[in-house]
Amino acid sequence: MNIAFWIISAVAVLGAVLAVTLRNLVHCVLALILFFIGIAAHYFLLHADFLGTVQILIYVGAVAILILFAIMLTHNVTGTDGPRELLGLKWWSGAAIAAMLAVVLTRAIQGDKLAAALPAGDRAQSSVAEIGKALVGGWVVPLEAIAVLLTAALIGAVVIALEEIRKSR
Amino acid sequence: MNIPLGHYLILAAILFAIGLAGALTRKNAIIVLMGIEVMFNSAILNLVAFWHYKHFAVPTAQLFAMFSIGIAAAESAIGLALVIAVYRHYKSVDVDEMRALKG
Amino acid sequence: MNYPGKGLVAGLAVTARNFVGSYFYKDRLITVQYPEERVQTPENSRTFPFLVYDESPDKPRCTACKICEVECPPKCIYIVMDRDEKGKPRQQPKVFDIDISVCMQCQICVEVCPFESIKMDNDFEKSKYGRFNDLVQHLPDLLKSNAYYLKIKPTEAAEVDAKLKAETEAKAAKKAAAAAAAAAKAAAAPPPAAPATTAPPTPPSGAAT
Amino acid sequence: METLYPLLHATFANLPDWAVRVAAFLIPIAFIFAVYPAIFALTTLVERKALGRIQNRYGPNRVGIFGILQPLADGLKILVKEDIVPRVADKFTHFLAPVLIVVPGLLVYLVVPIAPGLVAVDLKIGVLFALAVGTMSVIALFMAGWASRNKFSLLGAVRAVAQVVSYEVPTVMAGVAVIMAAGSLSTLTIVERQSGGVLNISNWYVFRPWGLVGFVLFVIGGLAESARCPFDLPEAESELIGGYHTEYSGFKFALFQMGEYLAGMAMAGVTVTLFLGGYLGPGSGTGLIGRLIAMLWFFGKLAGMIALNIWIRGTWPRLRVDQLMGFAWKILLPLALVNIVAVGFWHFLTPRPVAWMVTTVWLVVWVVVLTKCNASAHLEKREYRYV
Repeated sequence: MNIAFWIISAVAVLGAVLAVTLRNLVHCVLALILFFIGIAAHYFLLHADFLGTVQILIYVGAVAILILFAIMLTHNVTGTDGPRELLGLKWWSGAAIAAMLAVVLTRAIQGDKLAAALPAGDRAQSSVAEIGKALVGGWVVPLEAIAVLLTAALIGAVVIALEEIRKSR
Repeated sequence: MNIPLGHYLILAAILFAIGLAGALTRKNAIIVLMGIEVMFNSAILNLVAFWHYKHFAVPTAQLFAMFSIGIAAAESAIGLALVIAVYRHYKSVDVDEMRALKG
Repeated sequence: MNYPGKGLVAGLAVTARNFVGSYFYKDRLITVQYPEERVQTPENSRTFPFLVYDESPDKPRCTACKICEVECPPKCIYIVMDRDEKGKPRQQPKVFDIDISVCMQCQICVEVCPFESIKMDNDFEKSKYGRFNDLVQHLPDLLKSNAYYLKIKPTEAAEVDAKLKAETEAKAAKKAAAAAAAAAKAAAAPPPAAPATTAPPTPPSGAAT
Repeated sequence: METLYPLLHATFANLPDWAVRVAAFLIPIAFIFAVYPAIFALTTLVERKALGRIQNRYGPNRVGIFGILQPLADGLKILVKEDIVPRVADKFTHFLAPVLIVVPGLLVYLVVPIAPGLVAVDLKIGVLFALAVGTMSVIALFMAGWASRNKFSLLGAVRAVAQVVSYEVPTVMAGVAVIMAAGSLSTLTIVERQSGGVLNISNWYVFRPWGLVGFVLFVIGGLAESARCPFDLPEAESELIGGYHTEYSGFKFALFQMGEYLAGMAMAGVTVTLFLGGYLGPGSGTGLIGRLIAMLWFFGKLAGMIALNIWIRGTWPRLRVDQLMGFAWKILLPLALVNIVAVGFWHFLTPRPVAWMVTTVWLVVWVVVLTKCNASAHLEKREYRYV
């Protein structure tokens, strides 16, 4: 199972790196999908099966498609390569900030006592029934809040995207 | 599984840094959004890793992750709608060109 | 009674009837198992031209007059007249090529032929593996008997036959009349032999008169 | 893996443990890779013959007896065809799309049980897994359409994506009804919940009022998601040439066909599992004979669903794009939501006849309301002057 962790991690990191560095927008989205699938595989590895499928359903099935549609509505659809954005001052500063963050976080995690103290092992077992009971039990208010939020986001997105059309007519 | 929790945390940190780098360095608004998605996902990965190693007895962390995923979906929908609206206005999705507060 | 999806269900019933019916009633099936079963091609259907001969392939009706070669719009016909050793024309083609990759089946060659020699075939199985030379039809491929013509286009061939017969009879009658006149003339003058009643020498005699 | 292992372990006790483990891991994979593509090959032939009979033709009957070798001939022909990649195409994506399109279809079979205890992986979230993996084909479709650099391809891809995303919603909702009734996401458990009753048949979920509605919804959604006939707009030949696979030739084109058929068959398999009692039927059981009969039942039902697909393809005309979207969002989605409420009634109303009556009335009323609300404008019968 250790090998699985390393392979999946490599896939996820590769997907993330490609998603933010490739010049072609559509390629970026495809790399992002690779990253999403890698994260979903990690969830399966962590025995959070339900979250893994939710990840695929929502991120791969909905968010990625949404981004693709947004690209086709904004950019030229054939997806020609964008301008070369690397190696400017902005790039160096952004990369430096990110690298520093990575270094700081890694050092902090390595020095952390909790992470070192927790034993590695396969004790976690995801139970869909438990999640379901919790969702309609004690967590019903947050669930409904999320539902309202999603509805509001849906309506809001439609309103934002439609406004200019109405004006232009 | 013999992977310690630290590995997952470091992986999530690296992914977060990659997402941050994308959000900071790229000019295209859609790629900035994608960088934010990467950061979201690495954070949720952290949550699930902690659930697996420490709080596996209760499903709370999974619920939290699910709500985060739902919020991320709403966020990306709104963000992309904004990008489309901005594109209609400026005919560009370059974040450096969106400076005017006036429409 | 009207219910949602009524038309869809009715359509399903129709196709189900077709599906089952086609196994039990042969006459429902409209397709023909081609190489084994064939449908009679309509008499007026046409594909490419062929040459008609009467008795034997050595003597086609064609006289290599080259009218069709000149008239052919896409210029797909190539004719070389046959000559004997002395270089005298033999009134029949030595080479008669039709490039059916060029031929557009317009039937103009048939219209202009004065000897009812070139006719439209309805044989459509002419595909070949080669693209260029294989599609050029030579004299042996083109020559087909009058019996074949009668078979594929009975009415048209019968009309042509009747016309040719009438022509030869008219010619024979004319010849006979001419011979009779000559005989009457010769009766007064010295009597020569009168072998001019057979058909072959008609064109030269026609040309001579 | 987890389900085959104890079975093999009990049968071949003298083999070493690792061998049994490897066998338990490899046999389901080999089975899925061998059997379902073979069914696909057979389906292409049967479909062409059945469509021929529906149109009063013979169908292919030349290669081998009754044309049985036709799929082989088709495969050979398509293998030796030239593989053309457009000059401006995005080469890597263009290559990757037909490979990816086969994957989701094959993955779904992992959770479709074919006999008691015989399922490649008994996931606790089996149904959700099948539905989630099914959505991933969208990505491959989009990649194919986008990478071809062809307007028709891109239009087909956009249509495909919009259609699959729209029909995903009512399909999942229809599945939710079954999940609620069974109380489990595991496909094996769902099938087991349908056992019993008269001849092992009468407890199938399709013989419930909500099950019937859910079955119809699921079949329609499955047709739409695999872009089968009444919903084959993404590859509408008369409008879009070939849709997203316009620029594909040779074996890549064959992979697209295979991916579509595998996805359609996978949806049929999930439909059988959820609504038609999976492998259940008279004679199915846990012994060797019982398992064989159960497999016969499963593949028989699968064949029935495929036959239904072919019958529908031979009959119904293609929808218009606006009709397609309207149908998904205005009729199927409300009906699926209403259906979930009907399952709630079914669960809580105690005497069975009462539950039957209430759910039936509830569903019939809603079907009537939805059809009345969405009825198209009534057109007068047209009189023709020259008939």
